[in-house]
Amino acid sequence: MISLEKIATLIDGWLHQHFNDVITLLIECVLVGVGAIALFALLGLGLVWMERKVAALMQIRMGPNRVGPKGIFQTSADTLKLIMKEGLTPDGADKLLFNLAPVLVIIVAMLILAPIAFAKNFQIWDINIGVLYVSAVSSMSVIGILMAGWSSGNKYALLGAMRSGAQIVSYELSAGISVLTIVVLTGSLQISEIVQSQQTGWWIFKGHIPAIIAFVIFIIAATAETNRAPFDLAEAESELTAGFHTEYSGMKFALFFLAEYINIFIVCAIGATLFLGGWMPLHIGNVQAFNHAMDYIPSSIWFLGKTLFLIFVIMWFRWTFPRLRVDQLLNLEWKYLLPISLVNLLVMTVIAILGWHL
Amino acid sequence: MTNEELKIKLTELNPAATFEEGGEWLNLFIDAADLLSFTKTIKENSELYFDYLFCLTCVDWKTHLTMVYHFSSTKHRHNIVVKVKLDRTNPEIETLSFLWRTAEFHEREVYELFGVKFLNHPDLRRLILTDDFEGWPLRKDFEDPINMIKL
Amino acid sequence: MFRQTEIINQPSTIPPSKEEGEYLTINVGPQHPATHGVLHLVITLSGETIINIEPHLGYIHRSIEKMCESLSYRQFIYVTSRMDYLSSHINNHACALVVEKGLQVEVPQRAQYIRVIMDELTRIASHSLWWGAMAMDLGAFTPFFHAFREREAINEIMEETCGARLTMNYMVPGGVMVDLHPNFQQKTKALIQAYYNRLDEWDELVTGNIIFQNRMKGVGMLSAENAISYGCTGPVARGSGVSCDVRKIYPYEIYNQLQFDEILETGCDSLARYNVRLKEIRQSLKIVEQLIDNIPEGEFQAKTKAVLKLPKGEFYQRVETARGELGVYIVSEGGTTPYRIKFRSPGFSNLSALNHMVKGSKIGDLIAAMGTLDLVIPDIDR
Amino acid sequence: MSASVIIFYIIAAFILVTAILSVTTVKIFRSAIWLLFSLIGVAALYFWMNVPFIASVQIIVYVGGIVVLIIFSIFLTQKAGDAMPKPVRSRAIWSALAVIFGIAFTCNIIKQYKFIEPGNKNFDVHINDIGIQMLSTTDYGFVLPFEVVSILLLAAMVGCIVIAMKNKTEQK
Repeated sequence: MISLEKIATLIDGWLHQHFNDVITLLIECVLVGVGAIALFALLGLGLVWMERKVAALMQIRMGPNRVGPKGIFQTSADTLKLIMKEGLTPDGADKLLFNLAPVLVIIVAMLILAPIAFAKNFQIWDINIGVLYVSAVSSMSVIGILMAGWSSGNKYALLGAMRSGAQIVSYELSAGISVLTIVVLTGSLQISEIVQSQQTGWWIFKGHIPAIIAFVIFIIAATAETNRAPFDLAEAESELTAGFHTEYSGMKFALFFLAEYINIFIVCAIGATLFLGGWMPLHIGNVQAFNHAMDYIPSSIWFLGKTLFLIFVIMWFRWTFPRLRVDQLLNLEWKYLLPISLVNLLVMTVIAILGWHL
Repeated sequence: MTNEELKIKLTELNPAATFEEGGEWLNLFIDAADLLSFTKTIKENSELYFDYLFCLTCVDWKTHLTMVYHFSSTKHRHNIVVKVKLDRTNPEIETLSFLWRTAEFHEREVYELFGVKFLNHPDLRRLILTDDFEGWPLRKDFEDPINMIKL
Repeated sequence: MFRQTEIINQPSTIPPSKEEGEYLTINVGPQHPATHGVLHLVITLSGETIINIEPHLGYIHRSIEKMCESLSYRQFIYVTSRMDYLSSHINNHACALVVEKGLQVEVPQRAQYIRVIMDELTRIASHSLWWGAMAMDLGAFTPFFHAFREREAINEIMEETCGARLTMNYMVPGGVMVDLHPNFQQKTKALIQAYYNRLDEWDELVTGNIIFQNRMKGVGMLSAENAISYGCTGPVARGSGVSCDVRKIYPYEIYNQLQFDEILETGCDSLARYNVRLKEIRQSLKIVEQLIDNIPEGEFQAKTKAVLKLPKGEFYQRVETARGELGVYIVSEGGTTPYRIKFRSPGFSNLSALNHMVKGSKIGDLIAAMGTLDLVIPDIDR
Repeated sequence: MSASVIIFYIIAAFILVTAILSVTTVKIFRSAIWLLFSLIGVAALYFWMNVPFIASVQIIVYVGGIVVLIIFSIFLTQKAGDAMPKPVRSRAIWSALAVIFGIAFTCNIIKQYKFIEPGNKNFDVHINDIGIQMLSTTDYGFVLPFEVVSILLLAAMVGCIVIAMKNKTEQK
């Protein structure tokens, strides 16, 4: 059976046969970069299409259905339109930073992709502090938004950037703490080890109630960190027209749009890895027949399936909930989520020390 | 109160008022100088209690302007119409915006469409038209050859 | 940015000038998603807190009052459909009533029934659209589509009978222009049934949502005294507990024979205004239900002269539109055209209370409060 | 020159260029952004040295924390977009002197230090060891400095709250 792992080792072996180490490394770097960009493009197109279809499902309408079967090429057509559009830069803008901001946002999104395990033994960089790396790099994305908001020279954009800054910095805390609860259970920050530790059962099932609480908090915080409704205050279109990207058009706007979807994919991938076992298939106790059947499904499908499920949940939020007000948003974090997740972490630590989770 | 009762009561309050017959509601003319004190009384008097100014406008009679105030009571459900004649060349009248907050916007509208100056108005600026607009559009002698309104 | 303003007196509503940088001034509109039209609000902010709001109107001012002065009593009604375009039937109704009052024409029973049914259907359509737009202002998109689906059914009914979907121009002095379409009764009855189910669905989707309730509770407070003082009418005033339903207090047509309640809420906040409107939809459905099977046979239009001439005098008619009390004031000199006409529009007075309602709250609250005012800009500008 | 050395020089050049830009630019917001890039460069250097933990901490503390704080305070001050006035000449002279002194001082120290070839010593520290070291109370344990730093951060936080509270009462 062909798996991503086999393809990767095959390419690696072939390159080593024909070139020396340095050139092999260089070619592999290029391959990984091209692969990441291709994945970005695919994810962007696919997720936007998915969002439209999910929205249409909830809003009793068809969604895109003209360009290609079921409208799957609609987003490609839209991207083409955005590329053709003139990228306007306002007069009062700080031109350098204005043009740099969308690129920075995309680069940050790209960097976080590194430690994610897409399939069994298929990872760009299995860094030993995987989870810490993700939360560190993701904290840079706020800078891109602040830069975009400030350099536009627009008051709406500035207000949006300020909101977004306050929001991301706050919600990073509870997201980080809910990630920590799983780290406490596994005793490792490495993504591959975290996935490996769920061989006997996903943490959401065998991590007791604190794991479930942590999962819920993580999903809420992840929605907030990606600026999605009901936490989309940074771009609240009925209040701030479009928030931090009010002044962006054409491809620069498309980059922000793309980064939003990439970020959703990444947080959902992290959620799937930590709580739903990453690429681990679903196993039920000692029911061998069932377990073997599950094993037959490739690990990459498992990973993608779990991630898409979480993405669907986040999209579902967006199309049903109204938006919070800015003070309610911060209250929710500082008065409810943060204390709950702190206590939750404490309980989890006790469980881990006493070994109840084994 | 019926119109007849209102008429007796209002004559007591302001003997100088003249009444106009016909129409659904009681119409009375008062002097511009009396307006503020008179309206204050009819608002605060518990038998009259005209707490609701539901319409405020102006009519250009070519010789003079008439301010028309429609009052209603949310307690007694009776209505009156108070009218004030104004000089056409220099129309000035006290504002009612401190007694009825709704008067603030309506008076701004009347100011820019008829050119009536409301004394002591908190924020008497143009509301609808551009600030360099000349003339008072709802006056009968207003002519605008570019944007023809008359059909 | 915005026009320099001619200041005659130092306006009290503008805060004392502070050093630049202390306050942020932003323009909401004339092109802004939350104003639903070309309304322009100049907002002074301190951080996210609103210090002052100053509406600038007139972007679509068409001087309807001046136009009406040169239109005959049959013609001017068509202009009024363009004022509050979401309750165009009711605007037409008010104008037809005031002309009938002047001419002292007896309107046939059938026409009265049709008029009231049309008014209530318009009110339902207007409130439905408002509900969707309100939810969208708060960031929930889905209700908008659900609201439009229901409104579409009403528009189709209107189209069959009146020949138009938005600016109907169906009511004329003396009655209605044409008789009902044969499908009208059956379609309307089906609509009422569907609507009751939809309203329950709407409550589940939006009203019960905790985020929604938190956004609306205690936002845009308007006390009963202030509501009266600002001349607020309609659901805005009734949300503050002020009884002001013209259909009950000064009934016109056959409203005094109908069974319906005036909805009053005492919350004084956005949630109260929201609840008033949703309950009003149910009351309107009830009214249509009472009438739809009992439309009397007979003429749909009274005999009137070809050229109408109102006697010398003044005529005032108020009706309850979806937004509140609409007053039509006609001064007649006995000619074929009105000497002076004034429309007292509900939106204009309701808007004047906005500054008072949201001063000191956040930008998000402005949107929540402005949404419940249900502003239709042509109604304000005229 | 191996690939590793080339990467080192690229990173070093990046750090130096952005650092110089951050002190020479006349717009304060841009200055903060260049500082940010310089700090990211330092983190990249840590990654190059194969100490990802330090690199991550560098990013979390400096990039995610301190630069965001700096940017926020720039937002809250006036006219962040305008060019700053040219510094007074005397101040420029003094700062040039300070820079020369600093360079001389550093050079002197580097000269006195004897660099030892690391050889092929494997520099792979497991994250668990760092954690244990951080909280150990034995010799070469870091629990005391760790706690002292916590107290410092706490003091900074209390200070921030006090400043924020003060502004609020002034407004009223």
